[in-house]
Amino acid sequence: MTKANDLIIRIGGEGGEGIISSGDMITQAAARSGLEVLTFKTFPAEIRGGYAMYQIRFSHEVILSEGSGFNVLCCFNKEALDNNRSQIEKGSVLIYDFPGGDIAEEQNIEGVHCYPVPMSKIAKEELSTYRSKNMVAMGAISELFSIGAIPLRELIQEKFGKKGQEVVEINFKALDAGAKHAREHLKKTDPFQMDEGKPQKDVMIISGNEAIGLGALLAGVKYFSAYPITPATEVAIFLSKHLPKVNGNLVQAEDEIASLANVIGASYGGVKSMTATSGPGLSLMQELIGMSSMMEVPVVIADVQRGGPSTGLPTKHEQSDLFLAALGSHGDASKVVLSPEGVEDCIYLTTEAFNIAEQYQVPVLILSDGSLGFRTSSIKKPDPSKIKRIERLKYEPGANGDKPYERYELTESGISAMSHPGQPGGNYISTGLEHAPSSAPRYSPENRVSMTDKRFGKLDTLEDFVQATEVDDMDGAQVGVIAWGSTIGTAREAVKLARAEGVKVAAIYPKLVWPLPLKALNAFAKKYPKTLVPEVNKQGQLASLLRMKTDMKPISYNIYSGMPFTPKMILEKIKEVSK
Amino acid sequence: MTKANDLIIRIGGEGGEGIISSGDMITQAAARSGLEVLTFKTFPAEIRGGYAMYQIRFSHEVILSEGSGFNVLCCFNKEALDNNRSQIEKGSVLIYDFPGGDIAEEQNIEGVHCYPVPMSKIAKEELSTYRSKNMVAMGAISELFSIGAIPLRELIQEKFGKKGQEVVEINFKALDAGAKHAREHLKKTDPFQMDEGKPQKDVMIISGNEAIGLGALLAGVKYFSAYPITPATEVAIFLSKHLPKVNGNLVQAEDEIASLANVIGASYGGVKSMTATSGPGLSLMQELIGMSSMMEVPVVIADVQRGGPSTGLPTKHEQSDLFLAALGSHGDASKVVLSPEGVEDCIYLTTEAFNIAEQYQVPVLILSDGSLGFRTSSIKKPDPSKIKRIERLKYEPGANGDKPYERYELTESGISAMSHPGQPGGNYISTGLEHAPSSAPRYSPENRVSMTDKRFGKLDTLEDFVQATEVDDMDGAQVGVIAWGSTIGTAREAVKLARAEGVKVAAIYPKLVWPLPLKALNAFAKKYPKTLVPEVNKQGQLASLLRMKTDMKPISYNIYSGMPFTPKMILEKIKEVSK
Amino acid sequence: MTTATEPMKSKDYKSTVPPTWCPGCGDFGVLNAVLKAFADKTMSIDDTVLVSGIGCSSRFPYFVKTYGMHTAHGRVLPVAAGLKMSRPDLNVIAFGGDGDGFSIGGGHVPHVVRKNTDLTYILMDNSIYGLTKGQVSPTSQVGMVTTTTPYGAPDNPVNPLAFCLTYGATYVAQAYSSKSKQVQELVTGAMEHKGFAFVNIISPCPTFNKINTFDSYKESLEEVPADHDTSDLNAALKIALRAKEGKTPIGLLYKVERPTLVERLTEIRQKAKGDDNFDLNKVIDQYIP
Amino acid sequence: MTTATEPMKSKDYKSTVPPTWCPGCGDFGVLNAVLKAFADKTMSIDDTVLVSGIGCSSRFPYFVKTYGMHTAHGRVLPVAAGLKMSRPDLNVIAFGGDGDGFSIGGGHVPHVVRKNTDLTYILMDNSIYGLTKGQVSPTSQVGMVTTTTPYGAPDNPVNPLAFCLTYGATYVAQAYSSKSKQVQELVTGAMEHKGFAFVNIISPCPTFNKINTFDSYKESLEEVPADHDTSDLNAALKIALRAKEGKTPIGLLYKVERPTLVERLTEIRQKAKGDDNFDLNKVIDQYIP
Ligand SMILES: Cc1ncc(C[n+]2csc(CCOP(=O)(O)OP(=O)(O)O)c2C)c(N)n1
Ligand SMILES: Cc1ncc(C[n+]2csc(CCOP(=O)(O)OP(=O)(O)O)c2C)c(N)n1
Ligand code: SF4
Ligand code: SF4
Ligand SMILES: [Mg+2]
Ligand SMILES: [Mg+2]
Repeated sequence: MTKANDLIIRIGGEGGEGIISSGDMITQAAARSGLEVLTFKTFPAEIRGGYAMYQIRFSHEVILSEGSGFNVLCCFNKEALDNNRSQIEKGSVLIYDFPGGDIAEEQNIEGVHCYPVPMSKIAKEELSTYRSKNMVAMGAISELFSIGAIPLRELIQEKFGKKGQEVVEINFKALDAGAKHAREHLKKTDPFQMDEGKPQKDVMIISGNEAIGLGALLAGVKYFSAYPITPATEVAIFLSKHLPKVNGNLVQAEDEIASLANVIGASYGGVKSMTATSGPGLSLMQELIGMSSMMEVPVVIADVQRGGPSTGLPTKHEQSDLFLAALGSHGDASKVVLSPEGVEDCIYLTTEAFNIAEQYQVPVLILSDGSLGFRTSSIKKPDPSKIKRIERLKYEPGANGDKPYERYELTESGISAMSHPGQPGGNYISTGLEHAPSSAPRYSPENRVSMTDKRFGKLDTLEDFVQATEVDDMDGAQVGVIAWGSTIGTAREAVKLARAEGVKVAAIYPKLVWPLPLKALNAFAKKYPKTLVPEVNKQGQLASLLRMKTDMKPISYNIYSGMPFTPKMILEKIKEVSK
Repeated sequence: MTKANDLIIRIGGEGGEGIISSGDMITQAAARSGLEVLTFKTFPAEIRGGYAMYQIRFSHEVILSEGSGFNVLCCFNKEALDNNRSQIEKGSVLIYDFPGGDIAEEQNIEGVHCYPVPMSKIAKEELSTYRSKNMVAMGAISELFSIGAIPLRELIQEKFGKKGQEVVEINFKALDAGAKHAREHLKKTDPFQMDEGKPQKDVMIISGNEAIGLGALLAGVKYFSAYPITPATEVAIFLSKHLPKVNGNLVQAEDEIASLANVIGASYGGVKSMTATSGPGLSLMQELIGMSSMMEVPVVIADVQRGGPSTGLPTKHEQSDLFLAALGSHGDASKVVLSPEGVEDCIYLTTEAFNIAEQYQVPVLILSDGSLGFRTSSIKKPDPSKIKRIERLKYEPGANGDKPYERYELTESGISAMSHPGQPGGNYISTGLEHAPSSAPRYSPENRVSMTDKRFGKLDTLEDFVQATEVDDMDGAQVGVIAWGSTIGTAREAVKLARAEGVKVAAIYPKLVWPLPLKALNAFAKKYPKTLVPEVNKQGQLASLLRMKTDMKPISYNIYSGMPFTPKMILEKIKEVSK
Repeated sequence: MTTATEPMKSKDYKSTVPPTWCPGCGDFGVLNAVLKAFADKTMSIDDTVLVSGIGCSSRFPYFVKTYGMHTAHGRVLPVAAGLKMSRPDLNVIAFGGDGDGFSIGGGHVPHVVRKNTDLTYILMDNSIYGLTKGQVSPTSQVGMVTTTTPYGAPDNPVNPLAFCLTYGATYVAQAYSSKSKQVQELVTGAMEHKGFAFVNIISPCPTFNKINTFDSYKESLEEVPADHDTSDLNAALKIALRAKEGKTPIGLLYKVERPTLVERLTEIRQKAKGDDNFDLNKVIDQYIP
Repeated sequence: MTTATEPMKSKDYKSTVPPTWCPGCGDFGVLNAVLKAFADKTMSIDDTVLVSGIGCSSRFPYFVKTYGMHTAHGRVLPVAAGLKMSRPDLNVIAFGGDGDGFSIGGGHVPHVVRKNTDLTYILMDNSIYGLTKGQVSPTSQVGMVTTTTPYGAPDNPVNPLAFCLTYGATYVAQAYSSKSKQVQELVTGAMEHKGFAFVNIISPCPTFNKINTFDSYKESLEEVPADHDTSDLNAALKIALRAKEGKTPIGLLYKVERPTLVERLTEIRQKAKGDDNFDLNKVIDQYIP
């Protein structure tokens, strides 16, 4: 039996059935046993009912994306089976709740290894607690594919120990019952089996949202204010636990407008500050984003995108806030937008966001998305001592001699020293009105032009400063892929697959998405005139910005069904346009 | 002495010195005497103090723009003189408050006809009321350039009659004193003199903001809610007077979010509804604009642009909300943006906005701007009986037979019949969540795609429906000008001047600015590959959208000093790029 | 379709959409009682519009056969107000949660209330953010541990009853989800009331709020005294402030009459001699130079 | 630059920017009294930040030598709160108008107040929108004719004092621009107060409000009775509601102590054993599988 090196298990069932918690546990168990893991979850927008899905990819190598489809499908109920039936491929495995659940018939799908596991029945009849159904399933899965049996037990002990040994035992029993069923009643006909990996030191497992919070801590955030919203709330949840430990403050504000107002006040006071939200909140923040741009107050705003517009698809995947982030707010407002590709990026681009905000005294937006926010993956632990922290250019009392301090002094770089309240001689009025270098309101045409030029011009050096664009060249490539955000990982995998098939393809991955890194993009387009831009939105938002700012005529590949791309989808498109 | 056919008088002084009211009066007087008039005003952002300016252009022909500079400058104080000194051209006239005001010296500018008028002195000493200073100036102006002497007296009688004959007499006296001074102490050396025109029937004089209100009334608006903001408040002021007359309702809401929420509620109820705001308000409305797009509720939003971002230049000119209007709101939100070129357009594009909103069940934004909003001009009276009013496709109870009503039925045109509460069988829940044709929430990929396509696809026919693009062709033109909003009038004048100088230039004036009228634009760009886009913003917002959506590589001509273009500026640029 | 004249039973008002609430959610009780109130008053499903914001509670309109709007978080009142102003013939009832109403929507409440907007507003108060899975809400108690307040909530709660009384509401009541009869009566009273009627319904969230549970309310519930004068603002305020003592007053606190927004707008139209067939030339002629 | 230790005269606090207010504007009186209060308390210009929204009154910070922020319409309180939370060492004083505070900003007030945020909030109430040239404001009387209410305002006014009392403010006072001494005393009291202190200052707008004039207030002003117990919420509310009788109470209505936001956040940091040099590896290690 060949051992799989890359396995994708999808678990589907009703929201609230414990799918998330059991999925988390097997993920963690696998990571403990030295495997790389990456998860993908979708929830219904309702609290109860509706189809929820938890997918885990296990590998011995770095995992780039959710992957294409799944190798193993585990259905807790009929809805899960119905939802996924058309996606079950030959050679894959189907585990399903039978008999005793709501799936009425035994499944026999040609070419598919079908394993009935009476999860509900075992839970209800043998363990007399329906809630242990998911543990029964985990037991079977762990047994069938040799995934983290020992760590699973450890984790149960650790997690439920607090609730009493009784609870631990129930879970052990469920796990054993599932494993036993698999051993005794199922004939394994599939080829999937994961070797244990080498347990790694220096690995952590964390979600994209938590990683943003961690990045903020590493960057030195001291103030955070937000209003809950799916799928961004976990950034606040993470920081509400940890921020007070570094003597920082966090509040839940009355709305998103108040959050950003709080953050602007705190940053004016000299404290690194941040908020996190999703689309509806980002819409509400537009006026104050313009204000922070005008005041030149550093602020960091994480936007964990979801399906829009309006309430839209609150729990689904989309990359459709780029227009708003880059071009929103009335008037001409300068700002910076970054977009992370994966969980690790969520850490380092967030520290980068703070550094840019401080360096350029500008609002910096981080565009993550729902799948990435909820994705957990095994990543290398960051080393706090190695994180570069940049501080804003601060006014030095007395440095100017007798010259009065000018908050918005016109300098060559466009960056002016900022004073903080408490500093003698640094007094000024920060304002959203157009202002003179001194900060006093001034409406003269000359001043207006030079201040506008200052606010935009200071970002001219940004592309070199941030270096968040990666180019993957290939001689003779027919097509150059340009991907952003969490589509990058998927595109990387597609590029790898394409090359494996002999298709020549290059790629560029800009993580600074506004202002666009034009030097890198233009150089790329010169080498690969035919560019392909896959993105999860209707309007082709990055492709539009590329057309706007470069001479590229990219081929847009837009999907907007609420699901991310799979590597295969992009692969097929690469092949199609390479012809 | 040659008689001028086109005269521009600029009056400058301190805000609150009666510049506006006296300017309004002489404008009206001129219109009464059969002249075409167009005014241009700038105020300080403060209530008191600061430089205010009122400029009037008089002509016997249709006036396209504010014009380039002025022929006559009348300075009420030193600040006005200082602000304008560099713009005084040879051959023009300077009238100034001397002696007795704060201008210390007699002015002798080479080649300029300098007429000192001791306005303050006459007002204080002869009339013992400083407030009549402006009337003294009007008297002198009227006398010097033969503008509306008789109508001016009529207007004084009409306007001040209510306050008692005493007030009228004071004003008469002031007017006479100014005229007498001009007759007896000034030697007219300049060539400017306006013939009386032919008094026209069917002419009205109205501001751009009032014209938007009037357009709304003509379109059948029945509900209006807004929050005051410069320079948009006059739309609300106009409608607060007149809307109740047609049995409509108007409220001042607690903020812009509430205004748009009110409007959405009213329109859901079947009533034509509207709000008006400026940049900061438009930023705040972003979430609900997306909601109306998602709910497919017709709403009309007038945005009278001002200098941004943030509080910016609240009383200055800018065309910089186009990005926000077209691409704002999180997610992919379909909407329509129109932009009027002048006062008359403010009427008819507003009726058009209502028609589009009703026809396509979509939010429609009207981008006017501060200069246009405050501009008064003489225009042809609209004929209410000739206004085309389109009503939304309404659900007919029983029309579908036994088929249950589907609010978001997928139709070929993308437009679905809308029921109004009260209609039996039309019950549905309007929602910002993604929804099935029935309106029930539905998150499935297929439904998501078809609903998104519906919302965008229904606008495919818009370009033909609205016909708000004007092409001014010219064989052999080296350059094609593309202008939008109130820059159109200025561009028209520049094109006329250029052609008069033998420069071949074509032009296109899109008043539908989103989605762009691509058929017309592409045809234009094909004929005139070199395009010039003058606009008053930093980022070249229309030019950017053109790059995004067409293959044009327009030459951007961006100014952002808080002032509109003059025809001469555009003329020079046309000549430069025509080479 | 059934019209207002054919009496319907409470279940006839139920739509075919099954509620998405967790088993045991207090909102079920509210739904059932409201439907009974509808049946009681033989409300017309065609002339009634249920407007809501965003939250678990704001899913309410889907479960009823009337017209409805499920709007944006915090915007239920201004949307409902706009609808009512332009369509005073409709019964417009607003629904929402504590966060929707008093956190993000808190800026609209004073204005909709002071205008005495002709609306019924039914708030399902569970002292938690349900839909977003358990964050502190404006009615959560100080010290409450939630996902965003792991060290305990630092803020004193708002008092929806006292707020609405101070804003000038003309009908203010509080009810408890499980006391179905009273919910029904108070909602009926609210719908019959001329002007803004506010009914705060304590509606526990067993899933995320482990502090304010059905059990905990057993102790804190307290009927408005039978001899309470519902036209006495001060007395009503005193009852509202019982929350400070950990009590949960239920019953009708306040009811008075004063001109409503619809009435005042009608007066304005009358002053202006409003006329559907008004000749707009009369406006245009005012702008002849 | 002068520091807190060198006593300054009131005029020394004046910046070089001349006020942009109309002659006769009530805001001049407020400015002068506030500067006196600063001098009185020898406030440090470096450690004091004046934060404002948008409106005539919100121009206040420009005229004073301290630090300041002139923010967006309605956002003065959350900006000031964010600043105070992160820089509790500073004196943060918020300024604004009636529209700024109780119309567009009205959603922030309840929350900043209930948290007992350590701020002084000075509102210049002229019952009109000054900067936008004369529209109805939330404190305008019913029936008032303004540019947007030519047929008279349809809405009952808000009562800023009663609102703040109900929200849980711990210091509530009202003053009158021309009574300079009292303004100064009440502002001083507010600045000395621990927690949220609200001073509503009646500050007429002679340019646009022809109803609520200096003259009209002569009749309506009414000192808070000398024997009023400023710790009695009910009594304070009764005084606040005198506005309904057309009266304008001035003086200190309410003053109590309770934990402030800064204190509560400090407690949280203490619970978490907050440490500036906390080793973040301790957080990271929690996420080892
Ligand atoms: C602008 C915006 N911010 C945040 C959210 C996320 N959100 C949805 S419901 C909700 C709060 C729900 O609490 P509540 O209003 O009390 O209703 P409940 O679910 O408890 O019934 C929040 C914060 C949103 N939908 N829109
Ligand atoms: C979002 C937004 N909406 C509207 C405005 C316009 N605006 C500026 S000041 C103001 C109201 C001023 O009234 P108030 O707050 O009472 O201050 P006052 O001028 O009377 O002192 C308004 C509506 C704005 N600046 N921003
Ligand atoms: S989460 Fe709470 S409020 Fe929401 S449905 Fe479940 S029990 Fe009800
Ligand atoms: S308009 Fe009114 S509030 Fe504004 S400065 Fe003038 S008098 Fe004062
Ligand atoms: Mg709640
Ligand atoms: Mg005011």
